[in-house]
Amino acid sequence: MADKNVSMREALRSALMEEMERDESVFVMGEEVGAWQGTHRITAGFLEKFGEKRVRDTPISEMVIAGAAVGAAMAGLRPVAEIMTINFAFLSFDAIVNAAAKVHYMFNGQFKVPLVIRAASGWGNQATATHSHTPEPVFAHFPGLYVGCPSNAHDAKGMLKAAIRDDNPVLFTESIALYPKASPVPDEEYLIPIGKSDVKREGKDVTLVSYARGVEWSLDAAKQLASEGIEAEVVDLRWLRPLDLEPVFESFKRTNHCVVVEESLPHFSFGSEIAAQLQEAAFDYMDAPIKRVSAMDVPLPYAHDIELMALPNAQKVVNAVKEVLK
Amino acid sequence: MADKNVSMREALRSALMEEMERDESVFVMGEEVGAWQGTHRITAGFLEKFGEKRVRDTPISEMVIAGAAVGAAMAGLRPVAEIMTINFAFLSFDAIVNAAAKVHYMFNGQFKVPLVIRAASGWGNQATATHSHTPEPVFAHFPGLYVGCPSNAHDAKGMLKAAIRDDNPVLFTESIALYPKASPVPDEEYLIPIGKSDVKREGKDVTLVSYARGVEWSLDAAKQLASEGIEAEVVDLRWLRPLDLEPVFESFKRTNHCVVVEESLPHFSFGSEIAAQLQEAAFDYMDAPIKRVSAMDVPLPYAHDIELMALPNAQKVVNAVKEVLK
Amino acid sequence: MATNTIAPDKEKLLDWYHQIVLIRQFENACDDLYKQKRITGVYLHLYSGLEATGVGSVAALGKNDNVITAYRDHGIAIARGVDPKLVMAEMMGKRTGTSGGKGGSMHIAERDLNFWGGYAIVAGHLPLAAGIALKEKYVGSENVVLCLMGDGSTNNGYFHESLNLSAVWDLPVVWLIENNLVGMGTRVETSSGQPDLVKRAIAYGMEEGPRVDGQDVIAVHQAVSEAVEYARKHGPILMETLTYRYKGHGVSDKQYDVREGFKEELDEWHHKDPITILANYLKANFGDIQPELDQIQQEADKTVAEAIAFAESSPNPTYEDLISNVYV
Amino acid sequence: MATNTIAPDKEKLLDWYHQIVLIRQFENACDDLYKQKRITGVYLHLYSGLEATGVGSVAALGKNDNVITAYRDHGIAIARGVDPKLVMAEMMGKRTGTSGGKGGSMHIAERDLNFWGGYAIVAGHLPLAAGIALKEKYVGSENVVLCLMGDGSTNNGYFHESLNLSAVWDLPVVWLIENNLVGMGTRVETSSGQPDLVKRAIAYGMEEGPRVDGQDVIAVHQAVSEAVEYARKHGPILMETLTYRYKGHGVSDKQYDVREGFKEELDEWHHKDPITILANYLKANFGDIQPELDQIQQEADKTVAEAIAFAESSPNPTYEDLISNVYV
Ligand SMILES: Cc1ncc(C[n+]2csc(CCOP(=O)(O)OP(=O)(O)O)c2C)c(N)n1
Ligand SMILES: Cc1ncc(C[n+]2csc(CCOP(=O)(O)OP(=O)(O)O)c2C)c(N)n1
Ligand SMILES: [Mg+2]
Ligand SMILES: [Mg+2]
Repeated sequence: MADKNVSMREALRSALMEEMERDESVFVMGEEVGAWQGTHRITAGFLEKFGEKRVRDTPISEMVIAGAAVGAAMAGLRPVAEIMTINFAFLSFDAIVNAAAKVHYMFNGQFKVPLVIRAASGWGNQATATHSHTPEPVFAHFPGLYVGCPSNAHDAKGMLKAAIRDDNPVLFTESIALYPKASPVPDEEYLIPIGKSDVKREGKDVTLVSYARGVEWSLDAAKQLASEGIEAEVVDLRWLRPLDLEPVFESFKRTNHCVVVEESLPHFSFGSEIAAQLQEAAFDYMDAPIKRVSAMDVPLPYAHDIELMALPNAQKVVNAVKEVLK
Repeated sequence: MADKNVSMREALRSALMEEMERDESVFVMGEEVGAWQGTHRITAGFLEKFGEKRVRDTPISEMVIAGAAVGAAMAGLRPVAEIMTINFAFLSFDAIVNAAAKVHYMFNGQFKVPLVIRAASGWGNQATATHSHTPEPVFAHFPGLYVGCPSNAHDAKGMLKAAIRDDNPVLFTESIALYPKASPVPDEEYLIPIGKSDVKREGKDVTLVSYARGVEWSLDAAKQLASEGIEAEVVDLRWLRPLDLEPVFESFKRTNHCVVVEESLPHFSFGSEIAAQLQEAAFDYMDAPIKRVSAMDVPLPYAHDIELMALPNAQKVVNAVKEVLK
Repeated sequence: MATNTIAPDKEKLLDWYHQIVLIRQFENACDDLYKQKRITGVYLHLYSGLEATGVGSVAALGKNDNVITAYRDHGIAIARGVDPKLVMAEMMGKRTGTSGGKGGSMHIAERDLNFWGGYAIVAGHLPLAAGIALKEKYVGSENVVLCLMGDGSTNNGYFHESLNLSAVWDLPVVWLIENNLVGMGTRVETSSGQPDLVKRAIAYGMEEGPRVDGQDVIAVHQAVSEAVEYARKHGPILMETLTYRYKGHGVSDKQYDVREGFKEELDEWHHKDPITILANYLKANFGDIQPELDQIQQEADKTVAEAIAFAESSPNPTYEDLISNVYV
Repeated sequence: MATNTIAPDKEKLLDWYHQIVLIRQFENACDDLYKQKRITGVYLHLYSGLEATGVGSVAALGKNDNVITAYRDHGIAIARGVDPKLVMAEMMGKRTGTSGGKGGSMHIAERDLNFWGGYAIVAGHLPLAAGIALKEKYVGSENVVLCLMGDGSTNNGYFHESLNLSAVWDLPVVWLIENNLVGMGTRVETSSGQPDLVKRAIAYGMEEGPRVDGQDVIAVHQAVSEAVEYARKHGPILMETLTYRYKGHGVSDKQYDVREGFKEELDEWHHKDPITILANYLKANFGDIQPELDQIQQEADKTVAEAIAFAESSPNPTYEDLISNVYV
């Protein structure tokens, strides 16, 4: 069958719907997922199709949304809990990093936590300081948790399905900016294994390492660079936990130059980890320091033009590439 | 006057007491800080000396301990809020990173947040997975917040006093393992400025970068290395925000070798950031990749001997140094 | 300072009428401006329909008292006396805005008026309110804190911890629930095991205040004035106003303009419109007052028009603004 | 399955007596072993004094029902039927322990007995209890969840959100507060605006259960049995037992052994010791039963001695254990 062009929103919606059709124990819970049809419409039509038992509206109670999902998962259900936006997961922080990520280990494997916590992530739409986070690296700091961050519709569908079928807790974040973006998605079922990164573009001159929305900036930058004769390879890590860096090392050993691209804040972050591992794994192949393109290190403002100054973009990636190549 | 040898516990206690004597607007609040004399006895005798108004026992309510402290600080008081151990700050996560760290910026400077949140940190005493965190790098990810982590009694006193007098929110963590450790502390008053790192030992062969308890491991390792003819320089960053890396760069440009030592988990962490900045700032001076000695990437277990396998120590630092030097 | 709780005189009533009309007019303007993309972003939560609660409650405060609220904050700012020019400038993200354009619609504040701002983390401002009240108690002032919150925020952990702390510490806070029956789409009965929200005071041994008609500014003012007096003397009190929002939750609401299935409820509440109720009261008690009301309407229109002009002619923030105020 | 709520027979009473004595003996042994450094670490919270609450409440459950608690969990584990050998091995961090030595004193669990474990984040296990109850409801079982918690945990955001969710979703949970009057050092009156903790049920429109004498295992069993039946049929219920801990909060408590200023309170509660109360009841109702009680005591001593021997002769976890079970 021919692939259809669908938005990441639609791909996520169908992934979730297919998994709920496939497995009775999969259900969704969260704020406004039911009657309201989902804040980002990922669960649009779900209440009507699956009913109140499996599509559960919650109060504005992020601690128990995450915590009750952990308990339900330990007991054998497969909850897909929606935290409306990742910003509110700061209220679920203990439940996610100290409960979900710990019970399997702490009780020596007696309990499994087949849980997915979905959250919309990202900024650049004037949501302002408290609502403008992409803190995936902060969550990925903690062992016991998986963290998935798709960069397009195709990956989103296969990754979410894999996350739902996995027996470990997965934090799954979805870039708000990517929801409407369409890409070809096969009709037949497919899974994208947890912890498998993907080379989105091949190139010999420089390695761009990113995930989620950063991949889009990287690919746009690669196009622009190509027009200037610079061939960038773009590696989409897809998952921050587990980190699949082999393709990055392999690529870097050919290109000898690397720029890491992230929507997140710069310090103690994604780019830090990639640069640290790369210089250790491929020291002899470094022709230049590894550069990072990240958000500016400020709380994010409301006014749109200064907000955009703080946000990474393709041009900033291009400039960084030229720096490392000079 | 001659310096006295005092424990870090006693140094912190006197710092807090002197600041409360100096400034009526400084007060402490938290679980068991009063009648119980403080879980770690930093506030022992405070209730008797300052009374209930300024020594405030709270319920087990970490969200409001941090959040009410933010409000009181905005209104002009100088709260020193105690979160009994940093593990429970995960329940204050939103209040710390999304309120304390944001209000000054979000309202364009209309409000100041002269707040210190103190918390005991660290592990290695069989506290088990949920109670064995050193997540300072996770908090330091967020601009708007300062993060201080002293490595000895002398620094602890000067740093805490500076934190209390500063008009910005400071997360101040105290290594449980260091509380009983004594070092010389001057009688006369002194402050250690926020964001000032310190070279704890000079050496020409390798640069050890650390903070808090990691400094102790680094100094022990340096001793052992010296006996084998290797001179290690030890830089204590003291503050994870703001990061004062100049002395690290300067040292590295002489030693050309570096090992980062941290009690925290390895990924998206302290060592990642230091390695990333160092390879960028001093690329031409790198004779070997920068190595990291961190906690093992697992939730921490109860049984003591396997817990100790997961904990960094001087020997692991020595081994890492020999690797980078070979 | 004491707060006046005697029946409000004509002057005061006309002042409230002016505030309510001004807020309504301001919100209508925001609505238009957003559709014209002259106000941008994803968050814009209008106060239309709730004006009597904001105006009546804030009017019960003295100038040294404090007020804090959630993101639905334009009306509270205006009721507290923030210049609509500066509010509109903030809506447009201009340098002249209350927060220099860095806060936006959800984060209006005016320190000089003890308006501690609007906050976007649901219930996240409740602990701040407790802390501000602690400061008042600490320094021995008589000032109170009015903390407005939505019905949906009462199911959050912040609500529990903040109200309990205010009770054990006897903090002077009036916890005022603006119960507009719904969160974003979730109704109170669906989200709260105890839909009679004021009853939650019992869980903290706190004074259980009244549940008042949130459309009647006089009733709100009376009830909040009593609550404020109680808080000054005795400590925290929880109260509730029953009110309604005419628009959807915010501009991102699919039913922002057309609220399918709510037509009857909307009609019912439009009949209880704060402007109508107050206008009728004024007519019944002060004879032919229509000319004055018309004039107030014109003034309000003028004020909003000037606010828009001011905002649009104001400069945008600069890179300097972007990087300033991260730290003191 | 239905739970028996008729007056307990001799056999059952002697079984409870055995459990209480066994727990007391087990905790005394832990106390000694810790002082001898044969149990190590910073956290060890004894259940001595609270046995009647644990034994009476767990006895009200059917084998398919669920139980979960906080870190003060040894007694609950033993009452639920976990082999003391495995509990003691966990205390000593041995490979043979319930959690393979990776959980320790605060994290005993036995999946096969639907004992979901002890948790160390105060109130952090409440949402888990709600989730386990959701599963029971989801699959249409009749099983309930007994969630024990300390008085101090009722002031935490997790308490509010978990109880409210259980109310709006009608989850079959018996929320049981083990009110031993104090957190670590903070008394209920100091930490809770509403010291009559069961009244907090009102905030969730939840059934307000009884506040029972936690020292009388028969009273606890009766009350919890009724609560369990209620939860099976109707949904959540909040109840409370009044009890007391003889030791300090935990071994890190400066007043772990000698609790200055509490001598009178201690004496008073020792007079209400669960063992004495039950022994007296047995003597009053079943004649000369002392020989049987003595024999039970001996059995308990023997069981604990065997548990210690088993634990001490068990192997430590290995590096393999350290790195296993991070992920499935
Ligand atoms: C902690 C948190 N969770 C979720 C949201 C998303 N959200 C914004 S407003 C809102 C509804 C709030 O309803 P209510 O408290 O009744 O206030 P109203 O909008 O009716 O004035 C939600 C769920 C948020 N901002 N913060
Ligand atoms: C969230 C959190 N805050 C603080 C602590 C430290 N702490 C451990 S037990 C305890 C007291 C709990 O008292 P209570 O709930 O009454 O239980 P009890 O010990 O009396 O059985 C505290 C404050 C913790 N473990 N978790
Ligand atoms: Mg509402
Ligand atoms: Mg207690």
